[in-house]
Amino acid sequence: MSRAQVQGVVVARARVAEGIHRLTLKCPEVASSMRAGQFVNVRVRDDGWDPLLRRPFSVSRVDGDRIDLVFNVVGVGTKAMSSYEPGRSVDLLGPLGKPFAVDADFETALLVGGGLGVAPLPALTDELRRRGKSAITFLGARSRSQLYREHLFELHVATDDGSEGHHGTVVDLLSVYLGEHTVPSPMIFACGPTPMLRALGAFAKERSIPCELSLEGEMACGIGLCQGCPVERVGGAKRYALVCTEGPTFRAGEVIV
Amino acid sequence: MSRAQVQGVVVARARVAEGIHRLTLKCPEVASSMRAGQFVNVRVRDDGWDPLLRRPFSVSRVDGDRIDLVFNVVGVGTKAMSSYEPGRSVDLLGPLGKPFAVDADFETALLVGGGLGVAPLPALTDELRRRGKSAITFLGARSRSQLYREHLFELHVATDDGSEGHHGTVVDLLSVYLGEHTVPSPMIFACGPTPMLRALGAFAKERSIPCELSLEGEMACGIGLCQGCPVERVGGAKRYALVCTEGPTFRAGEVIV
Amino acid sequence: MVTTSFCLRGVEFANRVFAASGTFGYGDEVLDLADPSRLGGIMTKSLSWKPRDGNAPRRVVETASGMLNSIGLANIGVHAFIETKLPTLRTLRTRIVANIAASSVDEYAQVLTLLDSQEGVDAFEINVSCPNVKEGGLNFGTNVDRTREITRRLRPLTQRPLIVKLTPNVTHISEFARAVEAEGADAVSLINTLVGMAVDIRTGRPKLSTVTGGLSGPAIKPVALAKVYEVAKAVKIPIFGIGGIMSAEDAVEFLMVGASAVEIGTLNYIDPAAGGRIAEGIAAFAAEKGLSDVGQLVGSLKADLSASILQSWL
Amino acid sequence: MVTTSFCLRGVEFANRVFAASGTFGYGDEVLDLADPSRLGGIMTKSLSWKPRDGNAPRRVVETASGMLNSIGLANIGVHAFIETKLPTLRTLRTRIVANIAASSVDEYAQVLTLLDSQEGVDAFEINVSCPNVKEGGLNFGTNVDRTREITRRLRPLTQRPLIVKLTPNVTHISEFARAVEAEGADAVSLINTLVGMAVDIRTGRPKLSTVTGGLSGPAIKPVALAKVYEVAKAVKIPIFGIGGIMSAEDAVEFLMVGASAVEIGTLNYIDPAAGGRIAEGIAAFAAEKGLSDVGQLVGSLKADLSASILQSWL
Ligand SMILES: Cc1cc2nc3c(=O)[nH]c(=O)nc-3n(C[C@H](O)[C@H](O)[C@H](O)COP(=O)(O)OP(=O)(O)OC[C@H]3O[C@@H](n4cnc5c(N)ncnc54)[C@H](O)[C@@H]3O)c2cc1C
Ligand SMILES: Cc1cc2nc3c(=O)[nH]c(=O)nc-3n(C[C@H](O)[C@H](O)[C@H](O)COP(=O)(O)OP(=O)(O)OC[C@H]3O[C@@H](n4cnc5c(N)ncnc54)[C@H](O)[C@@H]3O)c2cc1C
Ligand SMILES: Cc1cc2nc3c(=O)[nH]c(=O)nc-3n(C[C@H](O)[C@H](O)[C@H](O)COP(=O)(O)O)c2cc1C
Ligand SMILES: Cc1cc2nc3c(=O)[nH]c(=O)nc-3n(C[C@H](O)[C@H](O)[C@H](O)COP(=O)(O)O)c2cc1C
Ligand code: FES
Ligand code: FES
Repeated sequence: MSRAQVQGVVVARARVAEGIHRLTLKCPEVASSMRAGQFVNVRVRDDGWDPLLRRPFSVSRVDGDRIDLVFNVVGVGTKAMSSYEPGRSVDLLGPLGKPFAVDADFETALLVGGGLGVAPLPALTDELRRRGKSAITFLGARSRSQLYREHLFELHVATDDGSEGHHGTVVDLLSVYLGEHTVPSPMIFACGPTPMLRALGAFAKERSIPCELSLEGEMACGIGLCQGCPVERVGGAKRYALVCTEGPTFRAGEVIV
Repeated sequence: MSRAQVQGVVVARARVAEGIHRLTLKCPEVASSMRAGQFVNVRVRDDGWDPLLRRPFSVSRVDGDRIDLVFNVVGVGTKAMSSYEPGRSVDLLGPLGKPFAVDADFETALLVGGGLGVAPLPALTDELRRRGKSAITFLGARSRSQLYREHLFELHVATDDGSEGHHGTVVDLLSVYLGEHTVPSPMIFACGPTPMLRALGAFAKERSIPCELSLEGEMACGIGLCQGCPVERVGGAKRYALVCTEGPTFRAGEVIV
Repeated sequence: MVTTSFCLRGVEFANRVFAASGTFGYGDEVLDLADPSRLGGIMTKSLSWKPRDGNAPRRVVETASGMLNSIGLANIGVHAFIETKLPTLRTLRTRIVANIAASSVDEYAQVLTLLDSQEGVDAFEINVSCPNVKEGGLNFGTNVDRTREITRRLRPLTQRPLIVKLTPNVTHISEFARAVEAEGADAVSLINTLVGMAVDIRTGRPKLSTVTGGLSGPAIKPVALAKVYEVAKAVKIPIFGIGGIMSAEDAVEFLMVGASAVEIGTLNYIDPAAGGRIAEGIAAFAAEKGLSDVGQLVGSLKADLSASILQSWL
Repeated sequence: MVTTSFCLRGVEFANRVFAASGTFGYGDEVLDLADPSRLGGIMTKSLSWKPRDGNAPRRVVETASGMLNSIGLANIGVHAFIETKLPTLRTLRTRIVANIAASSVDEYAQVLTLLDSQEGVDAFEINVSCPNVKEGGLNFGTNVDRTREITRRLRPLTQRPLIVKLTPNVTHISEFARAVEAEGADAVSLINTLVGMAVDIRTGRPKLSTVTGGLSGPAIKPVALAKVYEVAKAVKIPIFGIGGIMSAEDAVEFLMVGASAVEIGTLNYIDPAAGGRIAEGIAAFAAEKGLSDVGQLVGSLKADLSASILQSWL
C-alpha cells in the first residue's frame, strides 16, 4: 500500500447503466499497488476553488495499468466527471484506505452491493479468484435499469420495484439464498447505503457470519489529516475510528454504522 | 438596444492567432439587436461559484443570427471559454453598453485597435460600410503572430517587434499615415490597452480629430447595478461615469483614461 | 396555494424575497431584465443627504466565490432620488424600502424625515455601516451605543417599518440586535459585507483604492447563516437574512435558521432575474413539504441549541 | 540565492511556510506524500492535557470555496503525543511547533510545561479559540482579558518562542494582538476559522452536529488578509498569516500586508505537498523581484493607510 499523488489519464468514459458512469483511467501507480476496497481521492477540477475538496471513489477494477471508477451523478463533482474526455489528466491521491480482508479465514465470499455499492466488487471478485476463493454476488438496485453487473460472477439480483430478480432488498435476497443453500465457511463483504449496511450487520451477527462493511462518509482529506470522517467504535479505548485510514472497510460489530 | 439574458449556443471555436480564440455563438436575440461597440457579459461556467462574476466581451462581428467573440486566454474564465465545445449553451447578458457613434458627423473612420482591442472592429467596419462610410484600420500587436485581421479593410499594421508592418506603436503608425495622406473629415474609433488609448486621446486632441475610445475596466455586473466600473469625467456635475452603461465608448476628452 | 406574503408593522409584502441594497441600483435600472413585481420589495442603493461621488477606482475585485467592493456609497443623494427615481418606483408593483446611509446621526434623521414625507416609500432600512465623522470616521455599526443612538433617534420620526441593517464585523452581533430591538426597530437585516482585502502582488499595492473593502457572495454564506442564527436566538423581531444567497435552497436555509425574509445581493449582478425565481422556488419547497405558508419555514430548524459551537470547541 | 530562513527568539526556521494546526495531523501522517523538510515548520494538531474524542459526526461540510469543520479538537492528548509522535517528529528535518488547546488557564500551563521539558518541540502556538469551562464555555479568544491572562501565565513558563493564535471572530483583532504583545508573546498567528454554519434543508437540521463550525479555505482569504493588515499596523511582533492560502501568490499577498510567515491550512487536504511548493514559489518570486531575502517582502505593501475602509465608507 503505497499512497501517492499521481496523474491519471482518461482512457474511456461510458454510461454503463441508467445514471451510472464508468471512467477508465490509465494510472500505473495506483493500478500496480491498489487492493480491493481501497479508494482514490479525485480532484474533480483544476480551475477555480468551487468545489473545493477532492471526491472519494472506490477503485472498481484494475486491468493492467488501468483502473475503473464507477459512479452516479449526484452533484457538481460527479457531474464534471461525467463529461471528462479521453486524454484529460486527472489528479488522484491513492490508493487510500484499508482493503477488504481477502486473506481472512473463509472459503466462500458473499459479496453484497447496494446501489453504487457495487463499485468495489469487481476488484474484490478478481482478488478472490486469484486466491482460489469462491465468490457469490448479491446486488440490490432500485430497478433493473440501474444495475451495473460487469465483471461479477454467480450473480443474484434484487430490485426494489421487482423489475428483475428478487422483489425486495438485497439483504432479504441473501437471507433467502442462505436458507436454500449451504455455503461452506462464508464471509460477507458489503458496500452500499447505510441502512443496508446496518441491516446486513444485524443479519450477519444473528447468523454468526463474519462480515466486513465498506462505509462511506463525508471526507475533507481522505488521508488522515483532518479528523473529519469519524465512525463510532464499539468499545475500545478510542471512541471514534477514521473512515479514511482505519476504514473504509470495518468488521461489522467493530463500529456503529 | 434591447438587453436580455439569453442562451447562446456554441457553433464554432477556432484559434485565430497566437493565443487568440474566436467563439461563434448562435444567438439571434443579440445578433439582431446589437450594434458595434456593445458587449455581452458571459457566464463562463454554470457549475460552482468560482469564478463568480460574468466576463465581458465585445461582440466582434455579427453574421446572420451568429455572433463572434474574440479573446485571449488571460485567466480562469477565458481558459474555460477556450475549450467550449460546439453545442454547448452559454448564458449571456447583452447587448450591453453604448455603441460606437457611427452616425456622428464624419466621412472617414480611422479604426485603431491595440492587441485584443481589435475585437469590436469587424462589427464596426460592417456598420460603417452599410452606411457608406469609409474605414481605414490600424492594428497594433506585439508580434505578427498575434494579429487577428479578419473582416477588416484597408489594413495597416504596427508590431512592437517589427515582425510585420510599422516597427513601433499603432499611434505612431497612425501619425505617420496622417502625415502622408489627406483624410477627409476623419474620426478615430479606438479600442485597446489603456496606455494606447491615453496616447491616442492626446494625439487626437493635438490634431483636433474627433475620437471615440472604447474602455475596459473591472465590472461586477455590466448592467449598471453595482457602481463598480467608474471612469473619471472631465468636468460636469458628476465626477464619475459608469463604463458599463455610459460607455464603454466615450469621446476622448470626456473622461480621464 | 402556499401563502407567500407577510406583514411588517402593517405593511404587507407579497413575498419574502428582496433585492439587497446596492445590488439592484435604485430599482429602475434593470426593468428590462427583471420583473420587480416578483419580489417582496427592493432595498434601494443607500441614500445620503447630498450626492456622493463614491470612491476612486478600483472598486470591485473578484475573490474565490466572492467579491470585494469599495463603492463608497456612491449615490445621487436623497433629493435627486425623490425627483428622478421615486416617480418610476411608485409605478412598480413591488414595495420600495429606502436604505439610508449617513455620516452623522443628524444626517440619518434628515434623510429619513424627508423620505417619510414622500409617497411610494414603504419602509426604511438603516445602513449603520457608515463612518461617524464626529468620531474620526469610526464605523457606527461596530459600536453598540452608536447603533442604539441611531435607532432611538429615528424610531419616533416614522410610522413606517424601520429595519436596522447590522454589520457582521463585530464579536457578538446579537448585542446589536438586542439594542435596536429595545429601541423599537421593527426588524433587523444582516449581514452587510465582511471586511476584506486583496493585493496585486505585481504592483505591491492593494487592489482596491481604499485598501480594504466589503466581501460578499457565496463565500460568506456560512458566516451569514451563523450570524442570523445567533440573532434569531436573541431577539423576537423579524430578521432579513442576507449573505451569499444564490438559490431557493440557500434562501430556505436562512428561513430555517430564523430569518423571516431574505435579501438577494451579489447574485443580482450575475442573474438580475434570480430574485423572482428564488421566491417561486421557496414557495415550491414549502408546497412540497405540505406547508400552507412559507412563514412556517421560519425558525423551523431542528437543532440542539446547546451544542452550538459558540459554546463548544472548534 | 535568496535567503528564505528567519529567526524567532533565536530559533531559526528554514523558510516562512508552515503547516497550520489541525490540517497536517501531528506531522507524521503524510510522510509518504509530503516532505516536511521543505517547510519552515509544522504546527501540530491542538494538544490538550487529556485525549479528546472530538465532536460527534458530521464534522465537515463543503461550502463555496470553503469548508466548515467541527472536529472538536479531537486529539490523543499531550502524553500520547510525547510517547508516540514526538520520537518520529524529532527525526524530521523541520521545526515542530506544538499547538496547545485547553479549557482552563491551568490546563494551558500544564500542557505547555510538560512539552517544554521535552526535546524536539521548537516553539509553541497557543490556540485561544477554546471554551473556558469557568465561564460556562465562553470562548477565551473572543475576550481580550482572558487572552491576555493566558499569555501572561504562559510567558514565564518557557524560553521557547510563544506564538498566540488569534480568532477573527472579534470586532478589533488588533486589540488582542496588542494585549498579547504587551505580555511578551513572540508572535501572533491569525486567522483561526470564522464561525459559520450550513443547513440540510431536506432534514431541517444543521449539517454539523454542533450547529456551527469553523469556516476555512479560499473563501476566507480576503478576510484573513484584512485582519493581518489590521494587526500589522498595530504591533511590532511578527505575524504568522493564515487563511485560504492556495498558492505562492496568495502567500506573497500575506507577506506584503505584513505577515512574517504563513501557515497553509485547508490546502493540505487537497494537496498535502503544496506547502513545500509554495515555499519555493515565494523564493522564486522574491528572486524575480531582485530581492536577496524573502523577508524584504514582509510589509512591503505600498498603501495609503488612511484610505483603509476601516475609516471610510463601504
Ligand atoms: C470511501 C468512499 C468511496 C466511495 N466510492 C464511490 C463509488 O465508487 N462510486 C460512487 O458513485 N460514489 C462513491 N462514493 C461517494 C462519492 O464520493 C460521492 O458521491 C461524491 O463525493 C459526490 O460528489 P459530488 O460533487 O457529485 O456531490 P456533492 O455536490 O458533493 O454532494 C451531493 C450529495 O451527495 C452527498 N455526498 C457528498 N459527498 C459524499 C460522500 N463522500 N459520501 C456520501 N454522500 C456524499 C452530499 O451530502 C449531497 O447530498 C464514495 C465515498 C467514499 C467516502
Ligand atoms: C467592455 C469590455 C469588453 C471587453 N472585450 C474583450 C474582448 O473582446 N476580448 C478580450 O479578450 N477581452 C475583452 N475584455 C477583457 C475581458 O473581459 C477579460 O480579459 C476577461 O474578463 C478576463 O477573464 P479571465 O477569467 O480569463 O481572467 P481573470 O482571471 O479574471 O483575470 C486575469 C487578469 O485579467 C485582468 N482582468 C480581469 N477582468 C478584466 C477586465 N474586465 N478588464 C481588464 N482586465 C481584466 C485581471 O485583473 C487579471 O490580471 C473586455 C472587457 C470589457 C470591460
Ligand atoms: C457592490 C455592492 C454595493 C453595496 N452597497 C450597499 C449599500 O449601498 N448599502 C447597504 O446597506 N449595503 C450595500 N451592500 C451590501 C449588500 O446589500 C449585502 O448586504 C451584501 O452584499 C451581502 O449579501 P450578498 O452576499 O448576497 O451580496 C453592497 C454590496 C455590494 C456587493
Ligand atoms: C479541519 C480543521 C481542523 C482544525 N483544527 C485546528 C486545531 O486543532 N487548532 C488550531 O489552532 N487550528 C485549527 N484549525 C484552523 C487552521 O489551523 C487555520 O487557522 C484555518 O483553517 C484557516 O486557514 P486555511 O483557510 O488555510 O485552512 C483547523 C482547521 C480545519 C479546517
Ligand atoms: S477524511 Fe480527513 S481524516 Fe479522514
Ligand atoms: S459593472 Fe456594475 S455598474 Fe458597471
